[in-house]
Amino acid sequence: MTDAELLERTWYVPRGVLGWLSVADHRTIGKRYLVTAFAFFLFAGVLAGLMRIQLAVPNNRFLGPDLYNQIFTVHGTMMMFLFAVPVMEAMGIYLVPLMVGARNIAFPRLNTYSYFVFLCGGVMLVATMLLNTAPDVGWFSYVPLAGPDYTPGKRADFWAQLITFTEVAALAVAVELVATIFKLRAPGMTLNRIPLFVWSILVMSFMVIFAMPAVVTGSSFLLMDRLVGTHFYNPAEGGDPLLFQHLFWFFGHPEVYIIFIPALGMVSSIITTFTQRPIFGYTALVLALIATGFIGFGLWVHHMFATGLPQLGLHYFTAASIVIAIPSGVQIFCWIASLWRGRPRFETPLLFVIGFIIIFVLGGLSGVTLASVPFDLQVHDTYYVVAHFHYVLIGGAVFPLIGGVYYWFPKITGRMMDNTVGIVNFVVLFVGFNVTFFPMHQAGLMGMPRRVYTYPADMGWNTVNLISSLGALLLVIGGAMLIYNMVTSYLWGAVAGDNPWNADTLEWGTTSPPPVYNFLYPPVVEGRHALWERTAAAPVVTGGRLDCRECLVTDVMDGEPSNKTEFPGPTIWPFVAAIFTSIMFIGSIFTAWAVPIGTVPIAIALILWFWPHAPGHDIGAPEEESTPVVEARAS
Amino acid sequence: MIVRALLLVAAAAAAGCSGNQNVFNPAGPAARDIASLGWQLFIVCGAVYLLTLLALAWALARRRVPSDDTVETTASLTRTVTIATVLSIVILIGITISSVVHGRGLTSPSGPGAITLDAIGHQWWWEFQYRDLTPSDFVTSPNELHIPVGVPIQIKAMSRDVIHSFWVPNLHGKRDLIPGQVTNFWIQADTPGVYRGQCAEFCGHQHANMAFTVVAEPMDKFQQWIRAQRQPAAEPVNAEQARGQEVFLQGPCVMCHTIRGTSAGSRVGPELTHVGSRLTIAAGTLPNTRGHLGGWVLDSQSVKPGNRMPPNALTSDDLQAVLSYLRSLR
Amino acid sequence: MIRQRAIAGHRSVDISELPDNAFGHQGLVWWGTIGFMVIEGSMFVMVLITYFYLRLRVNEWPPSLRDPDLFYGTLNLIVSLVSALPNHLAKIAAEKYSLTRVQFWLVLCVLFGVALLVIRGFEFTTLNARWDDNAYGSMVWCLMVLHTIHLATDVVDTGVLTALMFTGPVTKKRFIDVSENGLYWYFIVLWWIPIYLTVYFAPRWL
Amino acid sequence: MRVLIVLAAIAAVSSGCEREVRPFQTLPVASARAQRVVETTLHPGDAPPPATGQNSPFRENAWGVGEGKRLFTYYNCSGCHANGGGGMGPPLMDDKWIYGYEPANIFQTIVEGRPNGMPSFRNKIPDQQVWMLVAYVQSMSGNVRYDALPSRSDHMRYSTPENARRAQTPKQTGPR
Repeated sequence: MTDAELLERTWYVPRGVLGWLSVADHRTIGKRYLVTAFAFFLFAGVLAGLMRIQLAVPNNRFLGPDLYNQIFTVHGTMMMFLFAVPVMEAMGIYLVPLMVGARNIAFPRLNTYSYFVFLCGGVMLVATMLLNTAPDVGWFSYVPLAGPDYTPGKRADFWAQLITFTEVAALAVAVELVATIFKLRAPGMTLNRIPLFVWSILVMSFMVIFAMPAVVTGSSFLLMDRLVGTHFYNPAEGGDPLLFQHLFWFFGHPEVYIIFIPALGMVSSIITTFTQRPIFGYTALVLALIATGFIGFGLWVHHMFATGLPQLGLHYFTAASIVIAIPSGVQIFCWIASLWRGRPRFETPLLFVIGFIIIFVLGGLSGVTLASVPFDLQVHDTYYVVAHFHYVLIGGAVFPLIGGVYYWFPKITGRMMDNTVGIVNFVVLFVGFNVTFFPMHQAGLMGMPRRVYTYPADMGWNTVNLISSLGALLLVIGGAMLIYNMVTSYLWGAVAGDNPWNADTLEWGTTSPPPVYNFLYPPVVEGRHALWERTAAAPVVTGGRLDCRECLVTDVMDGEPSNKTEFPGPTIWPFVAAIFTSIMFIGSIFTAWAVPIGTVPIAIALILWFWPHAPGHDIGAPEEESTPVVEARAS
Repeated sequence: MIVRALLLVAAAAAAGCSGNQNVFNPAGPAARDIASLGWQLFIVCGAVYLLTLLALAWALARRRVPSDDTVETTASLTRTVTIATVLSIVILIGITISSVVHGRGLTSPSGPGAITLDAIGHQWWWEFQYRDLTPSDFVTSPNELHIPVGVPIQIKAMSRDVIHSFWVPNLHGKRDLIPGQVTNFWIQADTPGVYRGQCAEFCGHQHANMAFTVVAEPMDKFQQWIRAQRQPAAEPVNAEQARGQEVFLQGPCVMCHTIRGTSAGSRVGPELTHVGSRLTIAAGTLPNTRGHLGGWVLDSQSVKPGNRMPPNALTSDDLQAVLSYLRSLR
Repeated sequence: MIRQRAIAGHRSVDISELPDNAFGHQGLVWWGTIGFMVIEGSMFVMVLITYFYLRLRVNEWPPSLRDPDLFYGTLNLIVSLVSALPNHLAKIAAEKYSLTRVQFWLVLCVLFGVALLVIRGFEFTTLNARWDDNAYGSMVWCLMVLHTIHLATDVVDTGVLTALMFTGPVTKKRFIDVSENGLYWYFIVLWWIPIYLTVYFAPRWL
Repeated sequence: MRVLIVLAAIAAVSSGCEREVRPFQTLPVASARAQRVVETTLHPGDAPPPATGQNSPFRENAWGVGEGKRLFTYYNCSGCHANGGGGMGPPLMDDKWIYGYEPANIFQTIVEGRPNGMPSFRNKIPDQQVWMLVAYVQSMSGNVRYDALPSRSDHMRYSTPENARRAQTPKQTGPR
């Protein structure tokens, strides 16, 4: 047998339904993550459309307050927790192992588990929306409104548990990515040769790890207050409503950067490829990413300027919020410099990056105005803020993401996306976006608060709102074009080949789509731009075992080969554990007993997950081959 | 984009001349201060945005020359980027200082506070209480805040249920009303007029319609108003009004509403002692006309779904009687 | 076992001689363990910060309640500190790949863990407030339950590992797991110190 | 697997919706009784009328029960019943019902009043709100669906919250 056949057999992707549920490789899970996240994106987008219909004209009776409040809550929650963060992590799951030259992501079974937990959480939220049981207290559900006294029933509990779902999933992925980036890099990939996208994913993972525990704490307190009558947020018994805001925003602000930093990595990759030059100021860009990651934790209070905290403190947070504009500025300048120096090829991915710069800079500048305490006191919680964060989130994250989709689609599917459709798609989205969200600045300055289900006719807000609603129509068309282009290209698109863009990073050094074992010979990196600097007699890693899922573990700093580890194969138990976890989470909305009782099956599933040769491992394995694999593992 | 940015400034300016509840239509020192800061910010940020876009356009459109890859080019680029960074740092420091300077005035009033009053947020209406040395002279004015012009008004704000936010854009930025806390702030109007305020923190079903009116008037007129408010409710002067009062006092109304001088003394809903004198009803949602009042009393839920006023099935002549009675409470 | 051979025209970095699964930060598993320790650690930090945040908002703490009884908490502290010893020895034995010693010390660790859980059970009965009495009670119960969950998790964990060491197959990887498990046990023990001080002495000293 | 999901969905539909609707206007305005002036708020006590079996429209509805709880404070029921613990008036969170535990009985008790101090709220509380109060009074002894029970309020803690109490099986005790 050739090496390829042996690897094919060892790294098999299991077949059959059970196989589908037990698959444990980063490409499959990454793709599922992407598709699922985009599905939630569409759902939340439809909800946004409904809101724009309601707000198109004053005193509209299309939606009542009850339904409208559910819709905007689910829209925000779903976009933040079920689309933005997971989709960025999905890109990391799929691309990082390829970019660092590994055969798989670290802890692949944990990866499977996290996907199914994420899926169950998302399905739960969609179900609540369809069953008129959706949370209706805003995506940061402030207490006491979200507390037991003012939101009877289970609506807010579903919000709190959705947080738990998504955080469990996100934290697991963050740990995998950190381990992958630190220990599974190809030999020779020293710290200063790590691709910028991988750097951004690393920073994002660390931010996830340090930010999310805060919101888990906050939402668990909320759940306990509602279910078992604790008093964390009850001012009459020594609790404090503001505590929730602190806990939430200590997570909530880094959250924005968790979403936005991987996008910056995509921008850098795309600019490098489409200028065919090394990016300008690699070190500066890396340091900027890290600085953003740190400062991002220092400015949560700028969401609470109106709560009457001590003035001096507020000014500190003004300063901090303004300081974070500096690393962003540095990156913008570096990208502009790269574009100036290089020879830009104006294809769809680069267009989206240019759109990103135009939109994001405006959003960033309106962010600077928001950081100023006095001005924020006026525009806080108005449509000005709505405009601002859509500029930074859609402009700053979704545009690069779509650019990234156009860029990496060939690698993932093996087929190119249509460039002409792509260009039109870009124009429609760009115009649609600005027509939708730019007028919101003015609506806010004219005194329109956010989260209003309707507004009086005599406030002068009618025109701006109508324009926004019309722009939303364009956005819908743009989204449809994107889907159309993805589907048609997937079916009939031009075959891509290994490296259609002549890009520099390792993922383009293997076939498109990559084989189950990623690289026939694990690559060795000789420069920052692995493929551009690859010599004819480029060294490769040899001596690795082909008959078991062995991977090379390298040193954190200089990427020197250090030792070898064997990855576990596919198994059903992560899926089972995820299902039991979900049952426990949802059950604990109704009774606290779900926690002690629910943990038992979870524990059993986990034990079988880790138990060598437990039944359920190697499901869907090619029969005749499955034996030697097991022997190899036992030896 | 640039064009649109300019359009915004223009539009905001245009709107600035008109438009109640407009941030750029200040009628008090605090709002004026913030508005001027806002203009500063817009001009500076606008300029920065313009420059960035120009740089981008140049970078994309310029003709490429062989010397692009030389070390010198890179060095000069590095210099440019460094300068740009330093410049933006300077600008940002400027913005910080300016916002701190503007911020100082907002915390404490410029002059001695003439009036001290409590602002209490309820789901979904406002209660303004004018304290006085003699408790009998306390005045409660739901959803309508009367203030004298030219003097700072000290406000002690609190909430009875969830978090609300007190916001009169023409006078000042917003301030949250947080249960279990008393927040002190101040507002001041310089030009007489009627300004609209609105709850700015999401507070449930009727957050959208939780508005109130601020009536800023010269001191003497204000004193007049408060003297009038101190009086107990007007007695019925004709048979229909008397009938209306009877219906009111025998009916469900007394369970929630107060009319000073009668047996109606519940503090659950807005006080109605001088309801006839108000500009709006239903928390700044409806003009205070007989028709709207009638519709509100009969079936408030179809006007503001989820609000706390129950539907009241009154026979038509009972309703007419109640209306004439309420309208007579001036 | 089949190894990948070098190919003509390419230099090759041969990894056949590299060890399987190094201990500590050289290995991969260590990073996973550390990752989750950091996550749970920041969770503990958040809850502790909350405790003191709420404490600073009131004058009387605990509000009109006697101070919590020290006996079981202190006993718990002592026992967990002692339990670090067999845990440490198990870790060392694992890093020496000595099966019998690992088996012996692991069993001892499990016994200690069970003992701690029993003590913790009594500890709950002697707390001075219910979780739904007031914010103080809520905080105390939150801290205790959070730590108990971690304790129980690691006891089960150690139990499973012990079973594996007896049933086999005992691969080198198992010894790595034992060593990482030891690391996690330190984490549990060390976190009990600040939580113990907060729950039992914050009411007395602050 | 798929079957389970479908079943779960159906179960959720049937239960979730009922619990979570916000029926701002359950009863058509006209259905309220016509006003009539009453001379006294006291009402001669008589045997509880036969239970009509009519149930509170808010029995299954968390929002309605919650509003009932709010009205219980608004209308100062606690003045006598002290948050259900009982004071001047009988406790409401126990299993003893003097004038009948059927929703119709409770409705009548509120509307007509009872001897020894329970005033009549005829014409004072619209039927819709009476039914909310009925649902809340039932919830105090755990006699509405479990997941619609109110939890703690944002006040000083007075007793275990409704959703933490042991449900009582109501007993008819008759007048003292």
